[in-house]
Amino acid sequence: MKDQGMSVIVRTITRFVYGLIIVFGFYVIMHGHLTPGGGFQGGAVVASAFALLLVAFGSAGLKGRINLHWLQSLEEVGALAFLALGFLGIGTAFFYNLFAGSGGFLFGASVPNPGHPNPGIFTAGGTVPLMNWAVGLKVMTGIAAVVIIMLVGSRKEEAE
Amino acid sequence: MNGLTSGFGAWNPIAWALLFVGILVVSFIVRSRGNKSYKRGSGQTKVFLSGNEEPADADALHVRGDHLYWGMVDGLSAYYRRVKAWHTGIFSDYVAWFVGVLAVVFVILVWVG
Amino acid sequence: MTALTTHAPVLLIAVPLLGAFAAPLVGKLGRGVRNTLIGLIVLFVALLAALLAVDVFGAGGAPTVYELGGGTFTFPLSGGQIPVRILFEVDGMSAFMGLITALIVLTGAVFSFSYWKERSGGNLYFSLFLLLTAGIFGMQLTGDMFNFFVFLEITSIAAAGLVGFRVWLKQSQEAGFKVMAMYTLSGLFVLLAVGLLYGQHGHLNIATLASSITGGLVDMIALGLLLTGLAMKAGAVPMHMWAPDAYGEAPAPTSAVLVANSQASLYGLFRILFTLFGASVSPSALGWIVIVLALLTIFVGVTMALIQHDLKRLVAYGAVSQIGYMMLGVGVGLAVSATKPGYGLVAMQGGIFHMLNDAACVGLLFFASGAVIRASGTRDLNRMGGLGHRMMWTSIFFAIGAVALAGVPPFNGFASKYLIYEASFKLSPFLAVIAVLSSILLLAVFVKAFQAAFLGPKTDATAHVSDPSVGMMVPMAALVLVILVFGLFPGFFVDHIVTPAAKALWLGRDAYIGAVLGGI
Amino acid sequence: MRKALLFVAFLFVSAFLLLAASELKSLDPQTQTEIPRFGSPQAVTMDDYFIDHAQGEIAVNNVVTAVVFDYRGFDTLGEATVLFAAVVGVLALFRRLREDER
Amino acid sequence: MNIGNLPFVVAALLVVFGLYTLLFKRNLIKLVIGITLIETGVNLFLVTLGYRTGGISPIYTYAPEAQQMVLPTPQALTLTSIVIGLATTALLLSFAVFVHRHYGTLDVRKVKELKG
Repeated sequence: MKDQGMSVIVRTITRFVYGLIIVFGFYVIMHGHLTPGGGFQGGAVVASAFALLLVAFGSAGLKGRINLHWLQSLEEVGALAFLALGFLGIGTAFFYNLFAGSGGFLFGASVPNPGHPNPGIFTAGGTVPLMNWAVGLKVMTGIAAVVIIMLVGSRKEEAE
Repeated sequence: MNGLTSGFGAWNPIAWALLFVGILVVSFIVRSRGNKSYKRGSGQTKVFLSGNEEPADADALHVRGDHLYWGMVDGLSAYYRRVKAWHTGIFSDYVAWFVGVLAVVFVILVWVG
Repeated sequence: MTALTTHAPVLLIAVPLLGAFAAPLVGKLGRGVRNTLIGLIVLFVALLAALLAVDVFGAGGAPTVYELGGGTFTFPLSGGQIPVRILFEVDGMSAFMGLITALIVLTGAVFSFSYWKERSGGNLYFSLFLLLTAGIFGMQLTGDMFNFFVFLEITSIAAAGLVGFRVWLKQSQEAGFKVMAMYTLSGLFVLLAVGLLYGQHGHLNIATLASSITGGLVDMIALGLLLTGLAMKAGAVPMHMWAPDAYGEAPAPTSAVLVANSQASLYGLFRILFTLFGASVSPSALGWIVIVLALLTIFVGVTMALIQHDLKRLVAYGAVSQIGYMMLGVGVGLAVSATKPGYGLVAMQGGIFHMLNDAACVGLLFFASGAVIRASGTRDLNRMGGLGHRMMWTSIFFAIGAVALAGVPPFNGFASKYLIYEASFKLSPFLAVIAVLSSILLLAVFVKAFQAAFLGPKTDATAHVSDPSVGMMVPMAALVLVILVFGLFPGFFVDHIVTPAAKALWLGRDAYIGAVLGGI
Repeated sequence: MRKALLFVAFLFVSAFLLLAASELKSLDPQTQTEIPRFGSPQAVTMDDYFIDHAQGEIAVNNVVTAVVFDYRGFDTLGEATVLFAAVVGVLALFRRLREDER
Repeated sequence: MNIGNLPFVVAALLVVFGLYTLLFKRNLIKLVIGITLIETGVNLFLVTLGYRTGGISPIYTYAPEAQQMVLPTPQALTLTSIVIGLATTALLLSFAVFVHRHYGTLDVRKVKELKG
């Protein structure tokens, strides 16, 4: 049977919601070093938007809209970026946090009177926010790719 | 240098190889002094299969895999029946053996320590 | 060069990861580019392992510490401090295992280039191959329990993906499911044990844990979980049933790497028994548990191999039985490690030397059987025959690997088994009897395989077969060379690399802890 | 018979696991007596180091993120590797085969 | 067996249930569910280890002053092991799909080509 997705109500609501889910996921990734969350959690949230699209519109409705090769390549790019961030500090040791507290332009700010609460400095943390972005990209594309492959593959099996 | 000493015995592969070569040389000498008066193609070089004729087709000459050692496997059939009963390819049994060993190890360790 | 040596432990893991992440992207540029990249990476990894071994064995196998993201502390720590970051701790045993893995991975990758030429999904195959490599190296080099679990899971997933890679064979899918489930089970129990140890002692570093473990009930149960889980991942009878499925159904070059994976989990088991719990549990009890598992593994493995009629499955059961010899040697050493007599060290030398010999011989046998199966188109020994006429070199290689693995002098298998026989005889003659008898049975097994596959008259069924291409012959020839060198000069290698490894495991517990915590 | 033995072994394992989970102890700082570990962990030097030094060393407010991405960043690399391996494995299983492989 | 550690015991109970599912259920999908049960129990056990009575989450952004925080390490370990569990579950389910494609059944007693 061709998988046409779910009813009009679900599809209409999905059209409204999935953008918001993606935006929220990016927010979680972006503020991973200040608020609860981080790359993995935000990436999972964004991937859940893909899964919602898949459930609502079905694999047939989504055909041609999501390019699996692009997802796979983006995931490898995210993994390579994470590894490169690890290699940045090889002068001292692997995974040495090069930018933290260095005062540089790249998240180099440091926290005033550490050990005490503060409103949160967005430009602090060194390589941690960058790693958040790399892992977030990797996780969102990876989970989305897994979900899409498994659904489409099993559909194909039923069709055969 | 190239030998092994375990404190009770010793093993030197180079010496072993030299001995092996020596034995080969002696055997060749013995062979060369043998009787040279037999003729190829005659009955003297015919394959002797306990009096039977040598089968014509080539496949009959080859002992297939499971036919080798069939007697030994048959003699050990009691053991093999038990051991084969373990190796049901069912995944649940794999986990069952794991849990059994885990229980035994737990009992031994808690009893010891 | 010194910088390379300093960072060798982490580069051994990071470089294969780089290759694994990049392989699917680079593969879009063509097979030649991809193979060049993979070959360079594997060569570099082998070079790094050699450098690390030279460095560590030059220092007599003393442990060296590498702090990931370091700069916080200098090691050994002064009093009161504790390690907070992930530490790599490399001593003689780790460097020795790294050598084994480098040998198998190098030959396996070169073999894969030709083996996987006319198959689909080569990029993904080599990506998984390098992921498995990185996981094995990580298990051998890390000094942190949770990090060990993470690498255990990496090897599990990559190995299962490789076992089930030939999706058009139904048995490979069944084997993939079984292997994945069993590996995941062992990994989860190891994680549960790590959680118990963390909850009791508040640390994850092996040295810190070893200094604070007292041997209470919780520690004992964590030890049981670790012991059983790692013994299953190493393929010890009666938890071995996944092993023949995995070795037999995986593509030929990866079967050898799977054996290296089992040896890595065996290394983890030894590290836990000797270093982590060496002082808190009576070693004789642990040693006899390992010895009993080893005897079962040796005997059941070899007797099951005798009745197989699938070539790769037969070799796989042979590999399972060889795992038992390593466990026997090290188990004898562990059982007597309270009062350290001379033959304990001999037993350790035998068991550890046999890891290297077994890796070379079993790798050679898997490669040769893969070539035979590829050429003859069948895996059933009952339908083979007469291949030796047209596959002369493959048959010679197979014969050399078989007699070496069965422990026929003057090959390397005998050199290590000789030490195991002598030392286990000193502990109890029964052990030596079982070991010798199983070696004879193993020789019988390979005589059966060789006779059924290679001997026999020329038939027109074997008219089209021929020796494999050069790309497959070169790794086999290299392993034959390794076997001959280790067989003819065992004393040299035992003195220079095996004894430091054995001593690092057998006597080096205080040094291992002291390298992190200072003289405590 | 085998099933009964299996069930006994299963009960043993379950009992030992539950016992181990319930036997986690820690010492009461005031009265040096053994109390259940839940709610009052004892060996917390490593975690207190993270809580005290995360802001100073890594300038990150979220201590868990500091641990995940800096102090134990290599675990995170391994975790990303595991996910990558799973994706590659699933892609390999569902890949399109060549004609001669069907 | 002291009642103060009840949360640990409950987490271990989840592991026991998962083990039971692995041992006595016959459907491959149910076996995967059992494995995920064990994994959930282990994660719960890990994250329960980090609790301090009255502790707040270890985040300094707008945190109340001078309030003790729960241990951060178990949360990091749990985060790692959750993602690992996701990966293993995905691969196991894919293998289950292919076993069903080849064998036409999900009964573990019928998936035994590799015996002996």
